[in-house]
Amino acid sequence: MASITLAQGLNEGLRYAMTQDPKVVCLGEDVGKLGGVFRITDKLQTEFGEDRVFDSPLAESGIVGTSIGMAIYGLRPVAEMQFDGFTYPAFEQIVSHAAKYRMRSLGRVSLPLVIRIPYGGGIGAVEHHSESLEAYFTHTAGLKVVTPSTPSDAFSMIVQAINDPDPVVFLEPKRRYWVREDVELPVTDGMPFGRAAVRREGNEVTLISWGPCMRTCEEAAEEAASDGVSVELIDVRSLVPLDIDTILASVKKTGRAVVVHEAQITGGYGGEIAARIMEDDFLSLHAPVLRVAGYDMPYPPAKLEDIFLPDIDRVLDAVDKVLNY
Amino acid sequence: MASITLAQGLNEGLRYAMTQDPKVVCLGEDVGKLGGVFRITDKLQTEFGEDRVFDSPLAESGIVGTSIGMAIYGLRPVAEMQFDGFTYPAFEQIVSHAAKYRMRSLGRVSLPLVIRIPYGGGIGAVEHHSESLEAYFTHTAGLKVVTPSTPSDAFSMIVQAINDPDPVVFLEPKRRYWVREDVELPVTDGMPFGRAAVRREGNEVTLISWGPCMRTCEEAAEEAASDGVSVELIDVRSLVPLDIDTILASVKKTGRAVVVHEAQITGGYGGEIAARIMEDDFLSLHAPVLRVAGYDMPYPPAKLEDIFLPDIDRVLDAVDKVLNY
Amino acid sequence: MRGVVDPASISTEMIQMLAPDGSFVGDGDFEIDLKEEDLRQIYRHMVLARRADQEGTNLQRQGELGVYTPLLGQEAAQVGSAYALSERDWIFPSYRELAVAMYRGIDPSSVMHLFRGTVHGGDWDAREHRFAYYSVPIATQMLHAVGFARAAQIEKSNIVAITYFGDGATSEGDFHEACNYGGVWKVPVVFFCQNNQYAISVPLSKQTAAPTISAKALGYGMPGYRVDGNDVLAVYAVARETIRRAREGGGPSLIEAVTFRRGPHSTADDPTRYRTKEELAAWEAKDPIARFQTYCKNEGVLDDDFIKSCDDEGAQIATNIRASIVGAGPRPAIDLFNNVYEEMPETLRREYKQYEEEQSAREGDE
Amino acid sequence: MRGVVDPASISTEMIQMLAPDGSFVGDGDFEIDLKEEDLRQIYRHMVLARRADQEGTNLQRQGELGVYTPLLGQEAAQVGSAYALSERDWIFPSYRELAVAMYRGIDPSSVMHLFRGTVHGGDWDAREHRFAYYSVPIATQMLHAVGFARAAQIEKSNIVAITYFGDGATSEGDFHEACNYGGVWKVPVVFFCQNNQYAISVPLSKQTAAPTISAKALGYGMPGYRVDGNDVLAVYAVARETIRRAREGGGPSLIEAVTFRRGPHSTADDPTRYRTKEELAAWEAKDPIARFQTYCKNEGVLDDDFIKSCDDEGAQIATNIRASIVGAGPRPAIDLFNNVYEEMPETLRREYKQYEEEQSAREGDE
Ligand SMILES: Cc1ncc(C[n+]2csc(CCOP(=O)(O)OP(=O)(O)O)c2C)c(N)n1
Ligand SMILES: Cc1ncc(C[n+]2csc(CCOP(=O)(O)OP(=O)(O)O)c2C)c(N)n1
Ligand SMILES: [Mg+2]
Ligand SMILES: [Mg+2]
Repeated sequence: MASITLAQGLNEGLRYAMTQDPKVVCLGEDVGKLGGVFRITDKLQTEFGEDRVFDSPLAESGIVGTSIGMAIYGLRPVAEMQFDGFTYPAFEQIVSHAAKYRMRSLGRVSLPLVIRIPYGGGIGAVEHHSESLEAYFTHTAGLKVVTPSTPSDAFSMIVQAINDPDPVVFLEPKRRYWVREDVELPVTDGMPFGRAAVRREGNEVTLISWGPCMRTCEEAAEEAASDGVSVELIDVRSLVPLDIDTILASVKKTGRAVVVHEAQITGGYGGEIAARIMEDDFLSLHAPVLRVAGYDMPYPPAKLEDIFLPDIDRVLDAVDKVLNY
Repeated sequence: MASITLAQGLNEGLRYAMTQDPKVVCLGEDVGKLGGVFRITDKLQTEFGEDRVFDSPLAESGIVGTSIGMAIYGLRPVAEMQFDGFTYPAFEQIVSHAAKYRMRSLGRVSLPLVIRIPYGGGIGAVEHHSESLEAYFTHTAGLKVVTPSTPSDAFSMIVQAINDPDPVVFLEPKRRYWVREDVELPVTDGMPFGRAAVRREGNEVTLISWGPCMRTCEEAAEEAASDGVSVELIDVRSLVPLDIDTILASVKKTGRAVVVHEAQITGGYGGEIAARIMEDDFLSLHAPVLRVAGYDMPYPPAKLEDIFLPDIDRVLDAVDKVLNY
Repeated sequence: MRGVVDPASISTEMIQMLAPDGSFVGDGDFEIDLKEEDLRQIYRHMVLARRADQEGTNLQRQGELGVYTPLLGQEAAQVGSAYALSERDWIFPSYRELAVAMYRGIDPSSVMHLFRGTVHGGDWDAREHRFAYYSVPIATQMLHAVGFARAAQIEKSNIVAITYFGDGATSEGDFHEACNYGGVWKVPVVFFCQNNQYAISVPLSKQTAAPTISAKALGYGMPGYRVDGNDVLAVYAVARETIRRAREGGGPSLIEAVTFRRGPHSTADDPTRYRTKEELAAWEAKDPIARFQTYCKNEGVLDDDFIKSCDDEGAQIATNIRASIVGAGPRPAIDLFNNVYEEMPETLRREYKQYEEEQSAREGDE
Repeated sequence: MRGVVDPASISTEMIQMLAPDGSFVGDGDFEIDLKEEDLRQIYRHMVLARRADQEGTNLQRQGELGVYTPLLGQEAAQVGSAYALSERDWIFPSYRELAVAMYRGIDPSSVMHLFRGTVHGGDWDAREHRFAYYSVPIATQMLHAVGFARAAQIEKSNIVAITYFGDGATSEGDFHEACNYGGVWKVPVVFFCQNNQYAISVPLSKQTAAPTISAKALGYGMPGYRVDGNDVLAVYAVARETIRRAREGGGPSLIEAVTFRRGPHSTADDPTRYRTKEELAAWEAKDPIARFQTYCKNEGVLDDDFIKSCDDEGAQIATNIRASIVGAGPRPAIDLFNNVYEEMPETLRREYKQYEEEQSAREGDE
């Protein structure tokens, strides 16, 4: 049992997967000698050599496009995008090829490919380094989209993503890179993709979130509890495929739900979850499913990010609203 | 009064805007001599010269990126993406610059820029030529996203888009290019962006759609009427900004709503509209807002597109469901 | 001038072995190692491709294909380069490489099915034929080739990748990233550009100001070759050299095969809007098959019987394509649902169930 | 060889006028038209930029900036090129062009505010200074410059655009598309690459296999210049020639200024992980300011008074930056809501109202 950070969980998970399977390779900008700007690939090049862990030139379409080629060959590439906002140049390769290759080959060729993306705000970064881009990918059929919020999930989910036969967009909530947890490595009993985690049981309101906002939601749930409100907190983890059953089971119990995410509210994945809950179990709802999310504006400069990011007060406000609807 | 197609409406609208304002220029692949693969810029190069209407090299990031530069200079560029699926290489320029430039310049520089995209399926095309990509843009704050469904709207909306101070993603439903309408040109009384059109009044169910699916919805509404069901049909037209008031007013009356779009259901804009209706007027709803949309798969090959595209039966099914909930 | 490079200094000469009239001119820098049987096979592959291609256009005109992108005029570029590959090498095509596909044993109907709209990438097994799926988004497949070659390099497999693309493709960012990655990683890849002078309506002069497309190789630290793309011998010779070097660890090359797309861009296109009859006629005079036929006849390699047997085989292929395509219905819808992920996720399963229920309801209605 | 281009044939020589020891070596192909006062101003701008830059690093170390990207070592490349522009010309920078910004009269604090996180693109008026906002997504600004130059060409305005970018940026698709568009449209733009040898940790040898960055120009039909980027005279001379040609309708050029980023990539970076002390020391010996100072002193253009006045002015600027930055709070939140669109749409208006209500509620709570 060791206390590790989420970043270390990822690093150890990569190491584990690379040890298990010689076909796993890591590439991206600065992932080699430097170990990545967040050190997620730290020391991997020394351990596995330059043919397993290597720098790419500075070009993201190139990173994803060549990873697709490697996957066609039979490798299992793990590609790093340096930051969320620098994923966009790779959009065509992700949407037009990674997501579609299985379909366009009539199932003959699948792409076991992981695209790692440090994502989200809250770290005081400059522009383009704080984007919550999950909705672009959750709307893209053919991709799996997952995000861990704890060190042990980080380990087990990255290993799972690498072993998955399909392309996985792996979102790493960068403001949680440094959270710690006591973990016994390797974590081999991680839940399969498509399974949410109930982080806290409760019966009055279901709070639904993932990755970056989990901490805020935990604190909000705690504060609600101290006010006598019983909140059930769900960590979605796997956005696609979505574990709607866990969500519906909770809402059936509570009759109320609030979804929390950083991304801009309009067209965010919260709307999807809200719509799904309504479609699937309208009659259980005592109140509308509410969303607490970023405002409909570009992610603001660091000094103003606090007003953009959902915080405890905004979450509790929404909890109050659904309770007193 | 002349009978024109939607494609002609666009062509005439461009001609009108270019005549009114010498700062308007058109660029894109094959827009010059050829007049575009859909002939939307037909004859404009002959009329306005090669400095107003010009071919770009084959590179979409280049088309949008240089359009941004032209807009900074003070021109009003109208950029054509040849097809929906070829917009993705321009994603970074659209999301990281076009959408954000006003914010990043503290409001000092706005980009009066139109990105025209022939979009959607139903024309029997090969892969990548049938994408309904509106959700990527409706989730991107800083962009306006609009789509006409009639020849007169095509004219007035393209003129408006060009006159708009902000970047506009202008989605042209390609399977409606050839629909006809008797129109008196120029259409100068077009509604401002952010205004939906009620295409048919009714009081039992609100049917909400836009661009490509309007025809299907009209036919479904008609068929419902002949079965004695009164459907109100809303053509959203302006996805962002969204005319939620018109939608809510209708739902207050009907208590039921169905949203129809071609794009894949998960993360589609239908979820946003459903979530908004629920948030804003939960108590008026007699049934969940349902969505009829594409399945969660890449757009299928032409011979199978009919099973993917919402059709009258699927729409009527959903109407039935909300009526008999 | 010290420290200055000048594009005007780049020669626009081409490597050529056969003059347009079929006479052998040769190129001292390249040898030809082809046996008589090779020459006949090359001729045969060009003829078969041309006939199958014609059938694509015919079928489209008859409404059996949604669209078709003819290769007419580019047979030498395609067959010459493909002939230089070894069987284990991989091919990453765009959407016009019917001759290469057929050379690799792919049934041309599998290609036509794509244009009919029954399948997306093509109905062949990429691994069996070592021929990746057609790629419509311009230049994207070039990166796949580079990644594949990087994997081949990592795995020390001796396999070379070749990727085909057009003159227009050289404008895309992906062209650049592919060439640059290829150069830096020094992977076994050949970038094969069919410069057919147009990207739909846009002529090369509006596509790039480069003196030649092959000159672009300099920016990636690899050699660039400019070859007469209607001269199958020259194309073969250049391809062979670049493939051999790639296989020996010498890294990538860029080949510009100068040719002409004599048909429309696709059957949906109207080339009279942007090019002249004279231009077309000038290129018809440089026909790659006629030229090679003359040469082979002069060399005594081709007789009328063989020529006729090729024509007959072509006719048979056309008949087969037609039999496979005409009236072919859609594939079963379940294939769509099955091929999004390896396992159908819950949401999609529900959608499929819903789809099935609707289908039965419809059938009930009828 | 006929039809073949070979990267090994490209010379890696640089244009240079001042040796690292400050002695004048000159270059017969370029003239210098600078007056004594120009030389002093160039010196002054380099010194001021270096001082302001140092203050950026200091402020970050003290926690006043979130991050900072130092330009130390690149003063000559920036000031030399900027000095060759006319006032009406436009500049499209990346995120390291503090010297250029200051040359254009932009208060360096407006740049620092970006790194503090109070604003995004920079707190200056782009139209007033003809200096576009900082651009972090690599190479994207190059396309803006080309589009701007195309507009200038359409409007026959005589304005030239220059865009700055790094060696790493040359790998991005946008670099390629910008150069290619620039070449085809023949627009008045200068592509100015500061080849500072690294893109974060990645050395040039892993970024491209090109013999030089300037050689990439050949692929776009424009001239390429490779210049000693630590030699302000040579940079100025080359920039002047390319800007003049652009203005006269001769089209774009690519300049590679060979220099070195002596600081970390950003203050968040640890360069000891990927480069040696020796490498750094070798480049310190080629310092652009020391070299130019020696030259100017030898020429009798700089005296100790002027040198001191520059240092004093630099100190004052540093003080001003500090005064503007230290403790500076956020801008009002309404600015965010106001700057998404020209008019706030209904949805955003509601979000703002909600935000305000929450704010009042919070204040009520406290
Ligand atoms: C990214 C992208 N943009 C645009 C298109 C539309 N398009 C299809 S083919 C083509 C021209 C391609 O020209 P070239 O590369 O010279 O190849 P050719 O068709 O001449 O063989 C264009 C613009 C596309 N398929 N992909
Ligand atoms: C599209 C994109 N990808 C990645 C990054 C992250 N990043 C910031 S600076 C940098 C290196 C840039 O190197 P270079 O172009 O040589 O400029 P320099 O920093 O050396 O001045 C990288 C990879 C980015 N800003 N944008
Ligand atoms: Mg072409
Ligand atoms: Mg650099």
